[in-house]
Amino acid sequence: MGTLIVLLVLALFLTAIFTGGYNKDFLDRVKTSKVWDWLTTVDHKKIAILYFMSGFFFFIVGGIEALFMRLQLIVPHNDLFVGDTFNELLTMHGTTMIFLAAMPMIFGLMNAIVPLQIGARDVAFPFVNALGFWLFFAGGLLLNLSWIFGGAPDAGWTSYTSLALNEYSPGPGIDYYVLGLQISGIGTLIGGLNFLVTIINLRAPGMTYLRMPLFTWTSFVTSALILFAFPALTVALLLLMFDRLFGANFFDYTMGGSTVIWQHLFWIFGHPEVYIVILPAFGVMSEVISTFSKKRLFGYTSMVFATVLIGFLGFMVWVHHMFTVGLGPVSNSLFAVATMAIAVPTGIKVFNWLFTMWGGEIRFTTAMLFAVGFIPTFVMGGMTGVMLALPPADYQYQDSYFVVAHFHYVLVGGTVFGMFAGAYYWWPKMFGKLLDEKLGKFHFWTFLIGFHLTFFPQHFLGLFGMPRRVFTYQSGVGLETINLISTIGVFGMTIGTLAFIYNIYKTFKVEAQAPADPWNGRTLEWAIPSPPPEYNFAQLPRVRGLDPFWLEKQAGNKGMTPAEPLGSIHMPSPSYLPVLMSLGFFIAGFGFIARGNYAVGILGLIVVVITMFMRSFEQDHGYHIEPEEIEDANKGVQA
Amino acid sequence: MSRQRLWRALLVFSLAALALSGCSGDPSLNVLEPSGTAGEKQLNLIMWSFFLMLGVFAVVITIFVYVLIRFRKRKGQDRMPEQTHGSTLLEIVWTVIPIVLLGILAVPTVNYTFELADAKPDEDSIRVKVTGHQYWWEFEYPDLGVKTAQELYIPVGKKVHLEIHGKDVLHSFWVPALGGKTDVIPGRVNTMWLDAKKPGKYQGKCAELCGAGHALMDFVVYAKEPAEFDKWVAQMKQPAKVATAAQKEGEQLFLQNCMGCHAGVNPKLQGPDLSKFGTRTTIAGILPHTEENLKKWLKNPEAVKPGAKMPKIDYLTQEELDALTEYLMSRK
Amino acid sequence: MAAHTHENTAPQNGHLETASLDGKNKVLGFWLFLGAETVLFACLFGTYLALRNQTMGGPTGEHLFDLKLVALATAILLTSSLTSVLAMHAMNQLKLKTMQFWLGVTVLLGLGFLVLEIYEFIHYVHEGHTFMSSAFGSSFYALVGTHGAHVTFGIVWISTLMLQAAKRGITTEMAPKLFVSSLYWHFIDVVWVFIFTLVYLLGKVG
Amino acid sequence: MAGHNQQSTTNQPASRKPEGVMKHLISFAIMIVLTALAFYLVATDVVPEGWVLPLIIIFAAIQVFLQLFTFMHLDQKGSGYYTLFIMAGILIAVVSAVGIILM
Ligand code: HEA
Ligand code: HEA
Ligand code: HEC
Ligand code: CUA
Ligand SMILES: [Cu+2]
Repeated sequence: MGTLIVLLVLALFLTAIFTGGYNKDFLDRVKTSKVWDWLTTVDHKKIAILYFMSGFFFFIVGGIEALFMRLQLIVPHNDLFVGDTFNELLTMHGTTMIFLAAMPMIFGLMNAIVPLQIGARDVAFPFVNALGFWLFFAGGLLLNLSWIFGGAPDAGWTSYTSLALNEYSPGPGIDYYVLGLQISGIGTLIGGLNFLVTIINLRAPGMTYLRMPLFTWTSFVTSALILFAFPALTVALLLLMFDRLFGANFFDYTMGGSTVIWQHLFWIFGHPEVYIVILPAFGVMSEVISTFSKKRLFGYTSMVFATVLIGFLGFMVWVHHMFTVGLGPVSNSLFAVATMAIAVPTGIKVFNWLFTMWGGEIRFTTAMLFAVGFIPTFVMGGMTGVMLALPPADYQYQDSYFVVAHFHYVLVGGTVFGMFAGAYYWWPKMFGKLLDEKLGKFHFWTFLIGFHLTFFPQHFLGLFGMPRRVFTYQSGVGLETINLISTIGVFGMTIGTLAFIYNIYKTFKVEAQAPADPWNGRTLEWAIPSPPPEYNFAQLPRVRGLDPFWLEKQAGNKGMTPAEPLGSIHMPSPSYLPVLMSLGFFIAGFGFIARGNYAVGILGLIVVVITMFMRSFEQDHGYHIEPEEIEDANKGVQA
Repeated sequence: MSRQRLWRALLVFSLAALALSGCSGDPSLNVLEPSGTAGEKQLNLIMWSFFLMLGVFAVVITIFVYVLIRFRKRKGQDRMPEQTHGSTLLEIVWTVIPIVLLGILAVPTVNYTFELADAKPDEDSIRVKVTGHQYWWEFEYPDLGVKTAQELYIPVGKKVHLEIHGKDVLHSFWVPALGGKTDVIPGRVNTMWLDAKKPGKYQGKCAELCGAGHALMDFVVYAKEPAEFDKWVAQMKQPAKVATAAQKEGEQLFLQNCMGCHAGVNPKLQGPDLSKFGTRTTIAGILPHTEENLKKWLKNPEAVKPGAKMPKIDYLTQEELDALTEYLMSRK
Repeated sequence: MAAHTHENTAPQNGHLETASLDGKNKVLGFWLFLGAETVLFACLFGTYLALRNQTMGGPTGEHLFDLKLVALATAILLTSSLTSVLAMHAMNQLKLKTMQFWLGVTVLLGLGFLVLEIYEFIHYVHEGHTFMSSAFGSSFYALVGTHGAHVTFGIVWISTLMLQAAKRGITTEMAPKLFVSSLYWHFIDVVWVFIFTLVYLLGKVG
Repeated sequence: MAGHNQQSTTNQPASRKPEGVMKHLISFAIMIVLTALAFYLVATDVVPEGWVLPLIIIFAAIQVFLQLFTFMHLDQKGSGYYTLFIMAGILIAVVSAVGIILM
């Protein structure tokens, strides 16, 4: 009750300030400040930066957790982080990397680029876009607060029951997992929905489906996967919350529950999730490889169909994570064959990339290096994936370091390389500055070598009998050297990442603005200034084919032909409601985690409901930018 | 060029890693050196798929290297590459060949999957009921009337039929050198079979995250010649005698302090059966079986195995502890 | 296309809800959301059907379920689906009063359904069938309760929109909101069709 | 997904006549009949036991179809995307639910 009163007083106080009842000057200063601008923005380009930067921040957090784990495993019988502490590290590492690093970085690139690539002025639901980001951020914050308040979750990123039930994990750790992921999951879901509608409804005239750049295509399929996969996670987390907080019995076998249902629900979500994080990376690769080979993408149509097929098959294979559960030879065989089938469309993509480079004129910029490094690395990860898909063999690999090696080859060698490639490629578009190429190449080489040094040996750890999720291992059975090498490799990745951080820092201090089209690009985003004006396109472009900007350049035109006369442009107004609503969810989550004091939780929900009503009754017609303003701002640069 | 040097360095590094790891690995814990039929079948499939993958990888990497060298932009060059759309023939090739390869791979996969699932015990197979607990293993031979923990004895050459039970959280039963793993699932009975072709000591592991002590939830499989196995069974059925005075005192202490858990009275607080503890070679599956280690364990189990569900026995006097240890070690 | 979101000219006839780009976006977005909801409910159905025999000695579905009550609830909800469609019909003909009337009826029927459901739950709890009594109990209340929560949300939502419509009339801005809420209401009915089939009727079949 | 003509939803002028209330009334009547029939089958023994479940599931499916295509207007032109996504959702939903139930 005490907490409630304090919070209420605080809330009243803040209301007083923000309605101007307390000090009007202060309010004005707040409203014109940069911080307020970023908190209330609904501009997809700013939201992109928020997403990407917080994703990268969490990547460092997750990386430090990984570093700690590898330090514990550097020698056998080490005692740096043992028992539950190690389990907390590995759980938070996996959860942070997947949900708070990989996905937000992907959303960052999607937000920055997709509207530009389809020739749109914004996303379909700018407000929802902002809400999606703030929900993700609130959830991520909540999850990481667990380190300070009561201990982090420690049942693995898969959080299998019954270990994750109260009886075996009595602390609040798993509650943070459940509520943190639930909140950020809602954010992700509405984000994906937003992109689907954007891509379907807001394409510029002439931008047919088979003219969409591959990054847009992969974003589209990824969004569809999000749409259909996240509800399964929502349900799983909901049921686990019921079990933990409200005494339900879904997963408690002594009351008739079943732990296997958790596994089903988790993997019905979890397998599509891994394609959610890889497909946009495929998209980045397609753009980068085509641009820096100076060639049209080889087999564009089959690339599109392969993407759709991967997305579709992704829903039919979840049981390959459960081969050792004992579901019987029939389902194991069926799901094994379905899993193997995914190698075919993926192979189509790989060969198309290779043949895009064939006959091209390859420039090894940093972005291209990451794309080129990606190919063999990802293929190795995919190959081990196919090996894992064979149930009898998987009885050996399952839950061993072989699996750890597999998924880091695809997640780091695939997704992270993809995000880095995308970062170097689109940095000028996002920030208006070019990243330093020398530092970039240093980043690439240290990261690549460190990566292989870390994870290649781990295949052997698995084959030599080292289970995953262990904080120590026996000495004298041939595991020491390999673990040592593996740990040494992490320093390569750390140095590489530090170089990237330094590169960002250095770039922000550089004066020179990036040109609109620094790479001789092919797609629409390069037809407008770097960074683009808030309305993106002064006049919507008319698209005449695949690689529209390239086509115009080849035809000798300076830029895109406009599809409409210069006119007044409608813009959505900024809103503080997304932050407020997310704050409500955050408070609610926190309240429910602090058991026995549901008052705070309910207060949070009340905030959510109030903001929802405010939004519903709000009549926001945005504002307009008039042609004169556009011409002033846009002198010389044509849209 | 520094780029070339880096490439070479990368190559050397990975080869070194390969060589270093290739020559290690221990037969007691090695998937690549199986000593049982199930493990051999699995290794077969692993090698099969590995070489297939290696072949595909070789193709990819050959094209890859060729393309990177041949088509890189040279100094001063400014060529306009032909903007090809694709090639239907090539695309069909790299769709159909993988389908064929995967089809070929699918056949042994499905076969083995069914073979390994065929876990019905036959005439002379040994049946064992395995139960995974946080963080120890219980083995019961229902046909032989023997019950033990942490150490699974099996006769060489006979099919061992395992019935896998769980009570608390998920675990996974894994003996890398004998065959793959099967999950321990509370409220569900799983089955698997394995055999050992050579006598020896094989290390077993818990392969599913089960809490703080998961990393140390080890067990040992002893494969014995059938005669020796029978001897072991006979010994296990023979009740141990209490001979010396110290042992008597130890027995008393044991009855007072330990029976609650170690006699299987309380299903929620269950510890391993210790009635033949003297025959063991490990303590709690991880420490060598010495008096010193036993004392270390008793004084603070959590220090040995994080999360262990046994309380500290640190309230005994030195004599009492000696007596208790002697008693336990005499249970042969 | 993107530039003309603020146009406010209603078409003479046809579909008001997709007359503006904003409206098109909303309707499409909402359909996508319903796709997600389908998967969500499927997971709850799967869980319920997998656990429905785990009564742990408590009362079974066959013992508990009262088909008469369920039939009544079903009739009410089905009818509300019809009235909701009639409201949309009125909306597209710009008949504010008629629309408000049918929306009001929809809300009342929804309330009636909720009352029945609450009555039913109270009855079950007396019989010893609770959220905590067994896996059957948990999965039953999770599924039927989630549906009930959707009904509740729908009632609040539609009432809010009636309020807004009363103030603002039927505009291109209101139309998609109203239309989408009616989609939501139909969807709730679709889910209920499966609930009465796979929970109540199947419970009786055994 | 790629097979759909994008023109259909993006540029669809809203130019259809408002459809008759009649259609809705008819499909409502069918729904009521199907529901009643389902309850009737379960409450009595008119059909053999093994048939009841498949039958009532078929009835439910028809009702869903009616809701989607009349009440929710999927029968109208320009509903391609809605149908596509809801059908994809249903497909994934069925696969997942059946997976959970059977395994
Ligand atoms: C980006 C993420 C990502 C991606 C893309 C993949 C891709 C694949 N994964 Fe992976 N996987 C994970 C992330 C990912 N995985 C994670 C995180 C886990 C562990 C989760 C956990 O337990 O914590 C996991 C676990 C996992 C398992 C369970 C292992 C176990 O726990 O026992 C399996 C089993 O089948 C599997 C298989 C596959 C397959 C077949 C592919 C395929 O899609 C790969 C296809 C690609 C290729 C095959 C290469 C290119 C193709 C060619 C060059 C054509 C020619 C090829 C052939 C003819 C073979 N993965
Ligand atoms: C996208 C996902 C992703 C990414 C990028 C990574 C990246 C890394 N992971 Fe990953 N990992 C997972 C997803 C990911 N992981 C998942 C899902 C699991 C399973 C979890 C589970 O079992 O539940 C897992 C598990 C896992 C394990 C197994 C744990 C176990 O089973 O016991 C290990 C062990 O080596 C490991 C190591 C690493 C390393 C070394 C990196 C490196 O690539 C990280 C490189 C980054 C850095 C090194 C950061 C650099 C830091 C700085 C520059 C800051 C320096 C500043 C200061 C020190 C102040 N990870
Ligand atoms: C509260 C229950 C409990 C009590 C009391 C208890 N134990 Fe234990 N004991 C356990 C459990 C559980 C284990 C298994 C621990 C593990 O390996 O994780 C165990 C393991 C052991 C082991 C190692 C067994 C093996 O199979 O290698 C020994 C020896 C042992 N206990 C001796 C004792 C003695 C002696 C006492 C009394 C003085 C005692 N225990 C009291 C629960 C208990
Ligand atoms: Cu038992 Cu891990
Ligand atoms: Cu998978």
